[in-house]
Amino acid sequence: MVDFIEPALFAILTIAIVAAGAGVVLANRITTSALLMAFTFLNIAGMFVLLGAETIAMFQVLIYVGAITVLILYGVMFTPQSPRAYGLFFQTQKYWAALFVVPIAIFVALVAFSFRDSATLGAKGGDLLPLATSVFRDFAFPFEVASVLLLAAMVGAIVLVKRDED
Amino acid sequence: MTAFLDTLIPVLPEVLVTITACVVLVADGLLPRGQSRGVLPAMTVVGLALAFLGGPLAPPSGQYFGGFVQIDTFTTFFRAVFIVLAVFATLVAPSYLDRRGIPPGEYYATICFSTVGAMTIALSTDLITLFVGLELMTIPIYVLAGMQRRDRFANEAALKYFLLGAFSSALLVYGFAWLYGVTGSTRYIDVATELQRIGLANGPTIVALALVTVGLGFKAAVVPFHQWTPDAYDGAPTPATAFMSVGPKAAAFAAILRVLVSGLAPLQVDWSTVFAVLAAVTMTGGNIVALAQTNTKRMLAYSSIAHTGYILAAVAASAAGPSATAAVLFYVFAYGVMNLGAFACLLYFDIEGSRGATLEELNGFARRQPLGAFAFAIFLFSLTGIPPTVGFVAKFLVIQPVLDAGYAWLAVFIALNAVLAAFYYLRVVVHMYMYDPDTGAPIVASTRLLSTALGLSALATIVLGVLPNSLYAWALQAANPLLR
Amino acid sequence: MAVPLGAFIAVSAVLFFIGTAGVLVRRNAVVILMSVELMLNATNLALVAFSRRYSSIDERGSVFVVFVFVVAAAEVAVGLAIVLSAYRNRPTVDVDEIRQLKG
Amino acid sequence: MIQNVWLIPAFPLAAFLIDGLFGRRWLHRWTGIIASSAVGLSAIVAIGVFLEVLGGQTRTTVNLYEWIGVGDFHSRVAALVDPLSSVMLLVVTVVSFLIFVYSNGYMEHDHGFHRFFTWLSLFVFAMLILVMADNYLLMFVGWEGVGLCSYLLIGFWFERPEPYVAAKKAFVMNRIGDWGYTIGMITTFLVFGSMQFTDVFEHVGIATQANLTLICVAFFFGATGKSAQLPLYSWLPDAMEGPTPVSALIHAATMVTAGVYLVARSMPLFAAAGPSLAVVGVVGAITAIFAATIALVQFDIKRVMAYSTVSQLGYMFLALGVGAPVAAIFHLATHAFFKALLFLGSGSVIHGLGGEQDMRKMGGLRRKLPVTYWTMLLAGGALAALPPLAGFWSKDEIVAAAFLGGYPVLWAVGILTAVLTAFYVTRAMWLTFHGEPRDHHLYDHAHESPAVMTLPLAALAVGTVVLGVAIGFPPETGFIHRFLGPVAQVEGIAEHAPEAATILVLAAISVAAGVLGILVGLSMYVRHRPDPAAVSRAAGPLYRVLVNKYFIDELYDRRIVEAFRAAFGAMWAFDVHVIDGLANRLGWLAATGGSSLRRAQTGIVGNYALTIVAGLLVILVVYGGYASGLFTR
Amino acid sequence: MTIDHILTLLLAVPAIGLLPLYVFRNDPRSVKQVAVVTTLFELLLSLVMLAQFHVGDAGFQLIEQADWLPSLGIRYLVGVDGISVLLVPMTTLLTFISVLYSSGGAIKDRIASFMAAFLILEIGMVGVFVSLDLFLFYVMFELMLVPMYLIIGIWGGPRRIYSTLKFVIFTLAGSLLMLVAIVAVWLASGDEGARTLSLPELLASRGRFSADFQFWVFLAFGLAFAIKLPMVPFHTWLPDAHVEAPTAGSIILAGVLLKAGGYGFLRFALPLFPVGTQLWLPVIIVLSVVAILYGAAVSTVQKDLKKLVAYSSVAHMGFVTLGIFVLNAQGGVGAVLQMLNHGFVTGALFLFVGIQYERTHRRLIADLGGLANRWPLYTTFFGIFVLASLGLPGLNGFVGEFLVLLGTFKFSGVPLGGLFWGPVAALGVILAAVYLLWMFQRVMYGPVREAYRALPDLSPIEVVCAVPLVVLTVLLGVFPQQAIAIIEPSLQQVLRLATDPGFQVAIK
Repeated sequence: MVDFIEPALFAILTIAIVAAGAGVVLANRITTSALLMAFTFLNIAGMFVLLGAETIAMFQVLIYVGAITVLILYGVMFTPQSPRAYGLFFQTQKYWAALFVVPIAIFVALVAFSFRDSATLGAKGGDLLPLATSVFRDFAFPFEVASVLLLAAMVGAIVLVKRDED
Repeated sequence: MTAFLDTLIPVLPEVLVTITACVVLVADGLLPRGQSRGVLPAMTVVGLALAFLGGPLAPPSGQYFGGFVQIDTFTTFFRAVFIVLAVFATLVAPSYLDRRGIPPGEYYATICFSTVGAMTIALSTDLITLFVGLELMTIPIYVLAGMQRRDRFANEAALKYFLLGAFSSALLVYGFAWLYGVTGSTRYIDVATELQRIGLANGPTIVALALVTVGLGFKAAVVPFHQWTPDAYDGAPTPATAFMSVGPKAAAFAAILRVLVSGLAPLQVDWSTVFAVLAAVTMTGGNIVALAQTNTKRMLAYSSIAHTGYILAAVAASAAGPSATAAVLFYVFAYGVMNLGAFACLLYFDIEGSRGATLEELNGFARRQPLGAFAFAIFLFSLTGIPPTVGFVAKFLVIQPVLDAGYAWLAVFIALNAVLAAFYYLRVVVHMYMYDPDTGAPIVASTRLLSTALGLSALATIVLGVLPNSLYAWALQAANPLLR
Repeated sequence: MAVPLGAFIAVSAVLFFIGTAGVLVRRNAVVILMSVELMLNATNLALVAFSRRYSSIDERGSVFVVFVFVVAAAEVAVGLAIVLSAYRNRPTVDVDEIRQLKG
Repeated sequence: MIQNVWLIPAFPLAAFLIDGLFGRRWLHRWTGIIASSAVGLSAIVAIGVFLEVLGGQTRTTVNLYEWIGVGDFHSRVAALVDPLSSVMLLVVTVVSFLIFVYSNGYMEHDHGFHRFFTWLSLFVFAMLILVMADNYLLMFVGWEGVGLCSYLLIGFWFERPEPYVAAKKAFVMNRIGDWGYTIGMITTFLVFGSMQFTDVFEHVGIATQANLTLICVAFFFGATGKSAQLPLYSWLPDAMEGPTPVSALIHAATMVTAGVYLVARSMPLFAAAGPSLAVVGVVGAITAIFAATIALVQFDIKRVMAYSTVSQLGYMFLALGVGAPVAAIFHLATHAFFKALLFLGSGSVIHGLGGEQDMRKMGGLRRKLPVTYWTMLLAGGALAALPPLAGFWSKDEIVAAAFLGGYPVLWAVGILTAVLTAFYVTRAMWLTFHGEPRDHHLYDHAHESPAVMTLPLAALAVGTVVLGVAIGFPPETGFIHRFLGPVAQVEGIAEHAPEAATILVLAAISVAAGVLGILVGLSMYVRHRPDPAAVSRAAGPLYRVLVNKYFIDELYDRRIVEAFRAAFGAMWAFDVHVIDGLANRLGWLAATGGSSLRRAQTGIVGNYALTIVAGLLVILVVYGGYASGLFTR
Repeated sequence: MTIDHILTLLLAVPAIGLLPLYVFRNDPRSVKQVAVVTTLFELLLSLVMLAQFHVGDAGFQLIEQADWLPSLGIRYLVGVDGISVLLVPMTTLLTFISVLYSSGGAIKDRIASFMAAFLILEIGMVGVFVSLDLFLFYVMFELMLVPMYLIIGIWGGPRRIYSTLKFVIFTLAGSLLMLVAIVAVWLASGDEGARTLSLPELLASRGRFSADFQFWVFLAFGLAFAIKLPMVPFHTWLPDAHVEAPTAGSIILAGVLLKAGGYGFLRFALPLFPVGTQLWLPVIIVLSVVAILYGAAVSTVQKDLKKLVAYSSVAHMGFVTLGIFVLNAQGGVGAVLQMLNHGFVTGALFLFVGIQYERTHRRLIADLGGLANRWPLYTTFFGIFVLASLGLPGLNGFVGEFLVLLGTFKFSGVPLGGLFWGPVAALGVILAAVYLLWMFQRVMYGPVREAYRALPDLSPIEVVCAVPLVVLTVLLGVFPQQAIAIIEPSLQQVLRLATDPGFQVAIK
């Protein structure tokens, strides 16, 4: 019985992720896309939980579903577009794109199944502490670099959007 | 506190560059508009110079930060390359920024941030650091490209560069994820050990290798992942173009060397042929399209793609041992000096509303600005690969491992491509020296700082061409750590 | 009956290439940005899943995810800034219309 | 004296340098005197040398220095003084001296006076080198040198087109011959390991028949160029565009005989190479009669002489061909005198008429130019081979040699040619000096030349008369045979010892032929005084063929030259359009490739991303192929 | 007088001259003086060098060396032997004459740059002839390229840009392939750490070059040299370059630059790759003979004076390759002499065409005529060079051509044999007379044209330029043995290396 829940959850999440992801790409309203994106993120957080990575799932909710989605919604609001036909949302090369992407996707997805280990084996719960230890002690250097990255991004974002003084 | 500082000693140059960026930002905020003009670049250069000098203070080689920082000759070499390029990009910029209303503090700071990112790549020991460093190097460049906010070309350049850059980053990091999945580690050494065991012949490794190839190829502007290059270079403000044509490229090759040559070394037989073909396609593609350009800036952009091809040839030849890596390093350095110089020469032709310079605008340049034209000519000859310039030595050094690795056809390709390239490089010289100036020729915008910078790099181009030994010896030394 | 690791990876692959398709087919720069975010999320899924393979979640895989978060945030911030600054000069985010640089 | 033989060319060389360097600015009229006295000094030395050779010094080599020596090839600048060369030295210097003196008068009013003597001196120098050389290579220096001077002097009056066109024609035709000479010379070296006459002739035996034939035919081809034989004769008549002393010196007395000298010099080779001598004889004979027929109908007095020279040179080759080199050289010497005299005489006439050369405008001039007339009459007689003039002895010697050598056909040709010769001489003399003046204006202004010109005429006339003595009787034991005998004493040539009666009969036939020719001529011109037009009508197509010189010039100058020019033009077109076109096409291809690839750069982000994905697909396929063994690396 | 380090000094003097040139760049008079004095000094120095040369030794002399790229075994290694020792003074003389002539008023615009280009060019040219390290040689080989590119492109005629680009592209195409070959030679020269590019060491280790390797490497070297020479069918850059180049540029181009090709064959290609030589020899010999005839044939139909002389160069350089590849002493010495002679004579021809052009501003033969009348001095000089060019015995042109022909007749290693190719090549000599005399008569002879009546004869400077060339033309024609004595030992040495029986076996 317990064995059955995991696959079921996985199936539900999978369907949600794929459907919502496809929706992001196909939706004709941008706000719809954004919301579907947030929904995808949420489902991925679920996947994380399923994989036993609750901390990551929490971050996922915070950063993606929270911050990034909001940022993007702001972006959408600041760049209003006049309504246009649905077809014009897509580029002319869509068939070409399908031609190239689909085989790659199928190939990669098939290859993915060569990993046969059980995904939930040996799952540890409550992994915030070890993760924090890793990030702040073992990965101190990349973390510092990442902080510089955020600083640089901040400066960049400001310089690009601030109004001219004169 | 001292202990904390002690831990920073190995990465002192990176820290200093970061501090420089912050200081410049603060100073920009504090100083009144008029004063900051001369002070900011001076501060930047001083900071970078300190970082340059700070390098030797660091303990010579070893791993720090729990094995996340690798200080060796390779690192030192690239640190020097990046700092030199940043200094140069700083020196040529001031008057242009002034004319175009680009905020100087942010410009210099962004250059510094990007430099830190590039330096991080050079000292990384695992894919995570590499990825973060790569992003730290690239994201400021997106900003740099779009910093001239009022300019539609700059907007477009930034947008395209950003979208494609983010896209390719995603490809790259997905490749890293698969690599991790295959090997269970992100450290180059462990990755290599594991790959040694399993080889290429399984699906996940293929996927990982392909994605990594594409991702890194994009950063280095390898055909067919190159198409962002001309548009981004073309639209970006010229000093930024000068920097982004060399800094990120050098960093990309640092990354390629770190990831492919050391991390993926076990698969070398597999990727090297692919890279050889990519190199041939890249140099030919870049050169042929450059041939059809009439805008010098765009032409130089395509030419930079071609040069990627030459460097990539040496990467593909890494079976030849340290000489291949040394050739990459030497070429990267040489390319940095001469290409930055060439783009910076375009600053002379800068007038409102024009991007770069059409060939016609260059007419008679030699009469109006003899030394500037002379410097430009030297860069162009060097890019062509005519002795006694550093570009020639670089080509010579590249051909050598390529032949050694058995890619004779690729060596012939390099030679023929150089001929092709000569045509469009020399056409620029033709316009500068052999046509008389048109009467509506743009105003020459020369400043002492720009001229000094150009003079120095022109001198370096020649001196390193005549006496390349110390640089090559250094490059050889720097190549050693990769090959254990 | 445990879900095999491959299934998670496969989901991540499908999502990744949905994102890829989004980049390829959409004209709106913001949607393209969203598609890139989908790709990054797919990466995260793969990373976490892979980290299971090595019987631990505190090591590299998860940490990598954290850094991808950071990068994604930075990218979105800068990206939106770029889109906005372009939009100010010319009110469009249609990448097919932003093509003055070519050839 | 022989050791100082180098003085002979040294004098003209010095004159050349002095005149050439200082003539234009400072020396002016002195150039003539300097040059003449230099050649005079040479003549004196030459006489000394000749006497010494006569005294028994039959073969001396005087070495100056090594000219070119590489590996096993060595050639030196050295003189070979033997009877043959000493005779030639003598003839060349003496005749030259006389012509130099004459030229002082003839060229007096020409503004290129100094230039004339400069080049003339150079010519003599080159001719002397040719004659004295002890090896084929040095001889070639003189050989080409005289060709050059001939070029310069034919084109002396370069402001008019005809002279320089003729000059170039002469040089180029000589060059064509020189091609043969070069082949002969180098092959000689390959076969014998040396180019020195003495080395080569001593080892004739080591050469195969084929080699020898190749060498001889090649040399003879060279000789036909220089000595105006078929097929390379046609430059000589055109060369008459040069000043008349030049025609006399170069195109009658000296340079054109170089070919004869070459073959005579190489007699040991020719004699050993069976068929080649026959070639020489036949070509000589054909040229002799061929040129004589053309001479029949020429109106330009110098052209008559020119064709006559070609014809007489043919005689000399005929002599060589039938194995009578002595006769050839003897004829060469006598011809040098009488033909020079004829030319100088013509020059005197032309000078007297203010430049007119057309015999149709002359007539009756014997009263106005008596010295010229009488001297030319003697020379004409010699040309017509009337005894006891020198020409008779030498020509008779040749035709007799042909008969005795067993070549009756060649003999018959020789006799027939003699008839024709006598006819055209008579015709020319008559048209010029006899009858009524046909152009009274010219006639009235005609005047005898000054002494500086007539004295050389007289001197030459003396030679023309007395040189025949050298033959002695019977010829085989005469002076010339004794002296030049060694030249002929080579394997393969039998000395004939015919009976005196035979000789006398042959001589009689010769004389008869000459007389017949004169009589026919006189009968045609004295009695009928035919109108040229009428003659042409009467003679019909044959006459047209002759007047047009068998259309050979037509063939050479138009057809062949045009064909070559067209071919070369086509080659140039090939160069421009195909070779260069290919290079340009490559460039065009690259540029076009660039422009079309440029179009792939659409400016649309999506397209770029698509390219990236396409690249990813390809790379996946390649790696997959590697992994599955589908592709090999 | 013995001067140490004279070869380095020869390379340094023009470079030193650049400095005052830069200082006085705005004063044309001083610029001219500096350039003339520098090149004159260089000329004298090269004569001293010639005097220091020990005639009769086959090996390299006056050697100097220093480390350059020690990690690659690349050295600065210079020296001369009999083959190169004469080419150096030829170079310095022609440079001096070019500079002197140009300072006489032929160049008015940007004179300082012009002179600087010449000085740099001189370094490259001298360097090519004294380099004994392939890397150094290549650097010098290319160093000649850039100044000439500028000289043609800036101071040239109306189509200068097409021509100069063509010149550069052609030359680069060959030389870059040679660069690949040089690297290949380096790799093959020894095991890692013991590799070298210096000629003496390469000669010692050439046994390592397999037949297959030699085939390809010789092809690459050959292509570079063939383009430089130029050999048919790689010659089409030459007429264009010559037509557009300023006079001094043409002199140097024809006089010196082309020689780098022939010299390269002798110095590097033959001794290093005996098997490659054997394999390619028939092709080169046939192409040489074709060049002789084809160049001459095309010359005859040229309308432009400079083009005519340019095509004649193609024919004359055909003799050079022919002489080199018949692999015997006569041919080889003839080829070297032909290089020298062609340098002096064709250089002089271009000088005179230039002098004429400067006065009449016409280069089409049809537009000229009657100049002999007005210009006796000019006519005399020009005539002498024309005659030397058509190979008149007694002048220098003959000696080289004759020796080459002799060598060709002797050579039997080609299909049909030397007795076929020799006479065929000799036909070119006839054609030379045709086109040169025809040109001479059309330009110099005939009635003088009204427009040219007032034009002056040679100026003193021009006479000074011409006299040394005339003297050499005559001296080398009358007393060539002195030169031969210098050349022959070294040439025999090269031939010994090229025909080493140890390498013949490699060919089947």
